[in-house]
Amino acid sequence: MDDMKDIYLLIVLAPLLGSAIAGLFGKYIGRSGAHWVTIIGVATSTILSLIVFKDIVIDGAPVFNETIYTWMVVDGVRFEVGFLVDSLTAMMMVVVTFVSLMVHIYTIGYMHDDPGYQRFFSYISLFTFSMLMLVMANNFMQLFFGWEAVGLVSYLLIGFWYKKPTAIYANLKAFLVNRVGDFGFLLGIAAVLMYFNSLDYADVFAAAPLMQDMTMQVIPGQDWSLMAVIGILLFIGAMGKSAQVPLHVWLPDSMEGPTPISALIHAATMVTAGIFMVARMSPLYELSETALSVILVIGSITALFMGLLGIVQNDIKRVVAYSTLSQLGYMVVALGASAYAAGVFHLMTHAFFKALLFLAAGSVIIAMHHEQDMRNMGGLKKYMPITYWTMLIGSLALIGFPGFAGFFSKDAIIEAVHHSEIAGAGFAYFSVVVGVFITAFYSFRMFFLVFHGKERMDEHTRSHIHESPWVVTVPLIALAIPSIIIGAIYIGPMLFGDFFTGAIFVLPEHDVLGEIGQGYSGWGGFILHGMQGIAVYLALAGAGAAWYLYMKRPDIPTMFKEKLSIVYKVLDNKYGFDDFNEKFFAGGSRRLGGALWGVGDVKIIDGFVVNGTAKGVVWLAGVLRNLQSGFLYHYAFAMIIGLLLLIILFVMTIG
Amino acid sequence: MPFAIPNYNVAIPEMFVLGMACLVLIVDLFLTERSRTVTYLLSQATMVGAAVLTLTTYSQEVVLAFSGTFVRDAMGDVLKAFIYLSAFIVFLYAKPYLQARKLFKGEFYVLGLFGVLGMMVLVSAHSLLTVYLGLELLALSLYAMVALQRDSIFASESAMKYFILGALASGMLLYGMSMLYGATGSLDLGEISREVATTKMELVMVFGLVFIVVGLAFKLGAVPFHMWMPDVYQGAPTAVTLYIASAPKIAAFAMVIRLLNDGLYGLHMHWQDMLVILAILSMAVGNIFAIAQFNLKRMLAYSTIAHMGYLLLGILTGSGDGYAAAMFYTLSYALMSLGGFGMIILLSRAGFEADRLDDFKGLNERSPWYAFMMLILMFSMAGVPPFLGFWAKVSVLRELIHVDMTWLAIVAVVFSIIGAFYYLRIVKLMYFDKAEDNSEIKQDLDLHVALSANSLGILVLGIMPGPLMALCASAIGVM
Amino acid sequence: MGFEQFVFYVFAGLLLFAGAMVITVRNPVHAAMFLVMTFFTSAGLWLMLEAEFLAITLVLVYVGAVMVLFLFVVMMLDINLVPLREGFMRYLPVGILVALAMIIMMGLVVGPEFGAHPVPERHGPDYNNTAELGSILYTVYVYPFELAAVILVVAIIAAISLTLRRRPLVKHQDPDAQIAIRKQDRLRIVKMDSEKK
Amino acid sequence: MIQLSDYLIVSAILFGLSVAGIFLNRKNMIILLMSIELMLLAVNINFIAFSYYLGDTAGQVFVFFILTVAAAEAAIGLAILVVLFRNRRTINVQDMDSLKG
Amino acid sequence: MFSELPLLSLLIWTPIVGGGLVLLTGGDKNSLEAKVIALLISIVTFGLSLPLWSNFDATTAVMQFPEWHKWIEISSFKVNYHLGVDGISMPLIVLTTFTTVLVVLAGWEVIKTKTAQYLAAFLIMEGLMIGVFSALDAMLFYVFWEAMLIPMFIVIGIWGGPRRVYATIKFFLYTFFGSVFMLVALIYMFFQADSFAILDLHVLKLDLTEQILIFIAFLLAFAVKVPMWPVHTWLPDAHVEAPTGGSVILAAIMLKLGAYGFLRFSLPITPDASSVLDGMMIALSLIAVIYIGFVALVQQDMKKLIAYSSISHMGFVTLGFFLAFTIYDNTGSWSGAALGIEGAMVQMISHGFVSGAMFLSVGVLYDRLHSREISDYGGVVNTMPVFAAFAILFAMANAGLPGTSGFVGEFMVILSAFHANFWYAFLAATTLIIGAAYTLWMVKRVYFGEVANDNVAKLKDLNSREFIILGLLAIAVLALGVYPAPLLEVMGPTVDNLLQHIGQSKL
Repeated sequence: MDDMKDIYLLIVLAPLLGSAIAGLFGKYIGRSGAHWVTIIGVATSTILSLIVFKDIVIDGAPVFNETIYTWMVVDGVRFEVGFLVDSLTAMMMVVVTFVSLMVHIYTIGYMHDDPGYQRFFSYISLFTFSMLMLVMANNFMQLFFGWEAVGLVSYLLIGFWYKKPTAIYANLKAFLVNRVGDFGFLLGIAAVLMYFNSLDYADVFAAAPLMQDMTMQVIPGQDWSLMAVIGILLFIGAMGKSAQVPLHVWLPDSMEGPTPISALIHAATMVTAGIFMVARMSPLYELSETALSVILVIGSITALFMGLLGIVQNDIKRVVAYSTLSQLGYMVVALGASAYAAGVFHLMTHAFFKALLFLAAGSVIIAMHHEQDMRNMGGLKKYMPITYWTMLIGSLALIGFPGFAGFFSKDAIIEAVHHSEIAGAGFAYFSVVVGVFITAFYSFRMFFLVFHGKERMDEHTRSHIHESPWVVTVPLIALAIPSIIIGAIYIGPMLFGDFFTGAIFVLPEHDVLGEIGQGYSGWGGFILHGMQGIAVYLALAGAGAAWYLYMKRPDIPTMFKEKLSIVYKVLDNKYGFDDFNEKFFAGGSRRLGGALWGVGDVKIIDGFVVNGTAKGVVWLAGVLRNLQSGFLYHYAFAMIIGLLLLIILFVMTIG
Repeated sequence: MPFAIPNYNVAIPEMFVLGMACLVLIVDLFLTERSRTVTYLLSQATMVGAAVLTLTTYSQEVVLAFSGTFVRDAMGDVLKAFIYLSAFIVFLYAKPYLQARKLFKGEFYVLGLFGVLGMMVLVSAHSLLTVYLGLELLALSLYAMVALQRDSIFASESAMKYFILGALASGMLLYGMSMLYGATGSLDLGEISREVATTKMELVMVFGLVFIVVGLAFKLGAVPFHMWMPDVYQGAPTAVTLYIASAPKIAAFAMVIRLLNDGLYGLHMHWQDMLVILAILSMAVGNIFAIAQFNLKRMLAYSTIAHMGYLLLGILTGSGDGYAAAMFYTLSYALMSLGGFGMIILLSRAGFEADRLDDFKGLNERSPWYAFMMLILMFSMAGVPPFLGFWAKVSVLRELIHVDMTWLAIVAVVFSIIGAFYYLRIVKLMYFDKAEDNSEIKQDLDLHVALSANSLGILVLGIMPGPLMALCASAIGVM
Repeated sequence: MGFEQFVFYVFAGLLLFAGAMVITVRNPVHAAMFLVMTFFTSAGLWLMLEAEFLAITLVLVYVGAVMVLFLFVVMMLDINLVPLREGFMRYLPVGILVALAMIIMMGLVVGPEFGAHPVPERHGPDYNNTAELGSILYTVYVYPFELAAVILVVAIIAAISLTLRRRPLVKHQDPDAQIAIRKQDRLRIVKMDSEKK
Repeated sequence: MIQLSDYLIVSAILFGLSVAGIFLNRKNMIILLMSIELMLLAVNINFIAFSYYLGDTAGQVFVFFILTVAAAEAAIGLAILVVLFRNRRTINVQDMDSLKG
Repeated sequence: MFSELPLLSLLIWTPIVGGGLVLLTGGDKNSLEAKVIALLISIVTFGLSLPLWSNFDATTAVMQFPEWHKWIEISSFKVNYHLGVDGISMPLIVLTTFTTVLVVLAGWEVIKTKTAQYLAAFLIMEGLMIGVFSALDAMLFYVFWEAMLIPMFIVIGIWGGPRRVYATIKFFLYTFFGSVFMLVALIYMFFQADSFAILDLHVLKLDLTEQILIFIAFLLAFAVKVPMWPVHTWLPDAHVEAPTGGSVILAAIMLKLGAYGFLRFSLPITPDASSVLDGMMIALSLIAVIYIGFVALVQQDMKKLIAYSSISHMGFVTLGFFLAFTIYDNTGSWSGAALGIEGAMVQMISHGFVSGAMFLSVGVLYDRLHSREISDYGGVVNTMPVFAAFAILFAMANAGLPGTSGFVGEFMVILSAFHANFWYAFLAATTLIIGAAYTLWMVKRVYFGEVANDNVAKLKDLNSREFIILGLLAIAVLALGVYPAPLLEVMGPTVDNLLQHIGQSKL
């Protein structure tokens, strides 16, 4: 096993090393040096990850769970850094490293002219390291480390173009909203530590069933199930990272970062950390239906309502971003329905096709000279065939066109929810089904607006449009392939097989996938079964509606916009979350801070108590000094009266 | 009545000082202005000689002489030694000041020496009579010294105030003594002490005690009998202020111990309460009034009042350790006060008194060394370690707590916080402000050396306060 | 009331009357005269207490010397008396109040405590107060006696050094001092901000 | 018979008078000095009365010294008064307030 | 070889004597010799502190490197020169020597007037601070404790900003106010124990009333120093007006003295009072964390912001100290208590690095533009990329990002707080949000964005001296964040011993 340990270390450290070299010595190694060193690092990780994947998943090697070093030992608790590599981890590693590698390559083209070239490579390699630390963690502390580290890189990358006011606003927002999630997450970890006295996954999972009936009092006098509390607290973390309502507000804004980042971090990997985490914690979540219900409801709200917002977006990246939000909602719904495997499966397929969509959108953006407004595009099909086709593949995968990767995962989720009996499942089912139509509608709205119809860009831009260079198109193609096939390949083992055995734990009474699995007969059968459901038709209807409304009758959307201006406004304002946060939280904090400072510190403590005392003494001194009048007789009086008072005081007390 | 030859030996230092004072008086008559230094040197020689005479015959033994009107004991000897030291320093510091103001006359030294004699008498007094005479000898010398600068309105005004109030105070003291005499039938402190323990006339005793305490309070400058101090400190020529502020406080301490402990310990419970009142008032008034001052001499006067409050804290405990602490406080105070007024003299020159606070502005730029010396003095007075003043405060607080008067200790520290403010202000002026006056500091070398030694002594004693504390303890006899 | 008591009350009454006059009369010369009267009457009281020597000393020293000194100063200083009486009536109530309080407190203490003190036998005619005083003054109290001498010396020195004026009314130059003077002794350069208008 | 307390009360009243004198003659330095003489006289009466009634000569000795010292004191006091008068041309206490605060 | 040397004495007196030497060079202008001597002395002192760590026996809680000499001895008063360190004080001493080296370097080109005095003040202060940490005699402790105020008073007053006089007098009186009551308490205990030895005081029996009064006396002293709400208002003023070096020492070391006092005095001497009053302490700590966090948010002055952030972070320290009793009351075991105390101690060390680094960063900017107003900056990263990288690292550490030292302590304290009460942890954890908000908002306004004005456009990036200073701190911040185990190893036995001690009632 020792050699495996070295391999894992290498997987993690190779990108870190690349990042450090590119970051610290970027000036000396130059641009190509920077991309080479980081790509080599990530490529190493990717290859090794694939080997690990083969080892664990295909060859069935035993689960690796070992400590690398002891971070600290306090109070009898060991805080360690170590790796837990099982099938779930292996899958995540592959996804992370592969997408990351693609993004690295793609970046060479996308960031070609950017002055922060080396810095960018350093960041994304650092991200890869952080994400690997997150997924490979075998304990909560390290999980939290990775959790925050990816947040940091995300912060740095969203604000990569630090001169752009919107970018530095967005990165601050992203960090803070994520911190709200981390706040819950940390409390969850604290709860785990307190009740399990360990932060090691293995210890905690082993002890969890014994704790099922334990309660704790968050509000004095109210006994709450411990598992529900822990589950919800941890899930708050997931809500932040995986952008679930109401902590989703940062994700659309994060599109201010360069496109490869959107692909890598804000679509494929980091945002799915929450999904991964819940799946990883399945032994805990299974013990609390309350927590699962919460997850289910939050997920379905996100899936439905965030999708709706995609319809009114004009920025190509924002459309994709809202679709990401919505898809994350799907995954969370799956988790809530105890179909962890379905959630993770969707995570994987989504990683590929969403990365593909982003990179393709990026490719469009390059061609359009960093113009992102779809209203100024159109008819790009003939200029950029590769981008066109890969984008089409991505879109089909996204809407769940039968046979494409997204179809399998999404349909599995819909089925799972349908079977679920957890409170809120009905609403969730409604949401995910309606969501399918919406997804298809906005995806193809984007697709048609960009690639078909009138060419709405200005002459200058049009004259320069051409297909992107190979460093861009190769990753597109490389991602398009799994977007098509990966679903069919892995639906069997992952959802109904024993792929996740030992990694994901489901109680028999929650085992919706098991129920579905009883009728499972290969991926072909799944397609056929899917064709009998309503979802596929809704997806086709959505795509058709998009074609009709934006290609055939573009006047109808405009009319809608006018007639239903209230609805439009609500959607345009993203339900008012941003305004509310800006006014209530940001503004409120500032006002509160100002009041505490101005009134509490400056006026009361300093002004009244501290300086007041000092001033009082000085004033007193100034007044009293007049007693020392300079007149001799006053002095004599003072003595005589002093004498008299002393006599009265002391002689009286005796007499 | 048979006439026994008194034991003159124990009073040799007193006789020496008296003889030398007369000698100086006569020699001075024959000196011209230029050779006045001889007077100065003779005076200093007197102090050195007296110190030698006192210290070579130092013993822990208590000897009564002159029919019990005179006592010589360890405490007295130590206090006398410090009185000589203080006077020596005063004479040294005063010289350039007096020279610059045409006050460099024999009278200053003669009166100064007689004043020292008065203090010695007071320190060694063992009878109400000798207490009174010592007090008057000292007081009369001081009145005259304050008025010595005859052409100064301030000096004569302050001398007048000092005189009238002093006379009033001694009248009160005498009334108290008469009551004590009436109640005990003796003037001898030892006898009184025995009588106090047995007498039934407690009322008369306490009645007399009140007057005695008033007299003592006046001498120490405790509130509300302090009002002469600011005016006299400010009005008197700085050289005289220097004198008044140092050695006489040591003598006053001795007087308090002689009267209250040696004579009236039986009434401890009563005088303790009186001293508590005086101490609290002194600390309050001294510290608060000092804040409002712009004249350094006046500020130091108020600071002295506050210091006397702390000093009383040690005495009022009524324990040997408490007296030792108070004695330590007194000696520390004397050293600090010498340094403080010495600094004023250092910065003064003919026609210019550096006694406004503003005169210390930017001293750090003019002379970092003396700014540092003054800083030591100020922090020491504020009671900040590692300077001597800190240990002085600690000592009295310690003894207060020792006799379960922690509440009073807390009152004391609260006032010390207020006190720290005005000492800090001096440091602020020296270090943080720009100088108004950039003239070079020109003084004789001996003044420079002595002042530096004075301040550094406070630092050294602050780091090593043990020996001085032990000396005080052994002098009081509580080792 | 025996003769002795009569004499006592006369002396005491006069003493207090004179004392009261000292502090209330307008003219300091009169006050001094009343002070002389208090000395005489108290000397009388002292005689009743067999302190003959002190009684005589009081008259000789105080009336003969100290009061003369007082009068001398009063005359010499040529003081304008009117402003010195201002506020007399205004402070009369306070003064009386304080004095009364003081007297009552004192009376409360000394009255009962010493009210029943045994009266000693009178000494016979061969009793010599002066001799008795003298014998202990020069033996038991020799040290205080010497001190008193020193105090008188100090008083002399002080009085002379304070009041003696060499060559009064004659203006003279002191070339020594004039030559020795330096600029900085007389001149102090003060920096001032230019005035803003 | 004349009691000890009679003398003491006379002395007390005299003391009280001297205190009143200080209150009343707030401006006249000379009378202030005289008041103090009165106070000393009160003290002296005390001492002599005690001395007589206790049959102890020490009290008289004390008075002897008080008389001596008081004379010396008066001399110095008057000398200071003269100096003051020369400087200010007045002995009004009210004018003597250049030192205050 | 080091075991024979009186290491602690050397550590105390080398800088003090050295400070005197520097003073004697009298370098009034930008004197090179004063600077070189001062740097050498600070490095030597730092070197001397290393054997303290390497020869430290981390398996025991007894005082190590002990020194004992009679100092003052009279019948009613016995004070000894008694030194020694344990796992609590030793790291703080090393932190002190380390920071002083940086501070000497930080003033190198900046302090142009009275350089010698400036450097001497810092060296003397260093010695005194080490004295505080190593004193085992309460009176000796007090002497060092108070004496330290003097050089700081001078430093702020002479080399400080425009309101320096107000700030420095406020600083002095505030802290003086706090400590005098401690003096009374110490003397009181002396008469109970007939000793000033801190270890004797630890085992001194006191009844509850005495304990509470003594606790309050200590509280006044230490709370002012830490500073805890509501006696914190001296700190922002002092920091803002102090020169960079002063701010660094103030934040990095002086604040720790108060916290150290709680561990050395309050908890072990008055365990029952601590147990009774811990609710108040926790409340004050949480107020510090949250209230001050919000206050920091609205600051326009960078130094003030960091100062408030320091107060907020120190709230974690006091929170960690006083959780133990609640944990015991609520769970019936001491499990989790050590986590809090050690977390608080790690927080102290970490805050030493981080706040020091942040003040140095502000100093770097201040030296160039002579402004600390956030609004005078903007887009600094454009002109000073290297510096900005450091600044962002330190900001992240300040926001408690894992991997940096700032995380470790906060993490441990929050974990421990959860043991005590959910809401303690909840409120403490809000710092995750507020702390990030005020720190990163400042980063956004100062470093990011377009170059705000011509002044910013003219900024020059770090010179090598600044680079070394910040680099050293960056290494420290990261090292402690990635591998805190050695530090905790050193503290472990001492803290266990402390907990065992405070677990036994004195009543």
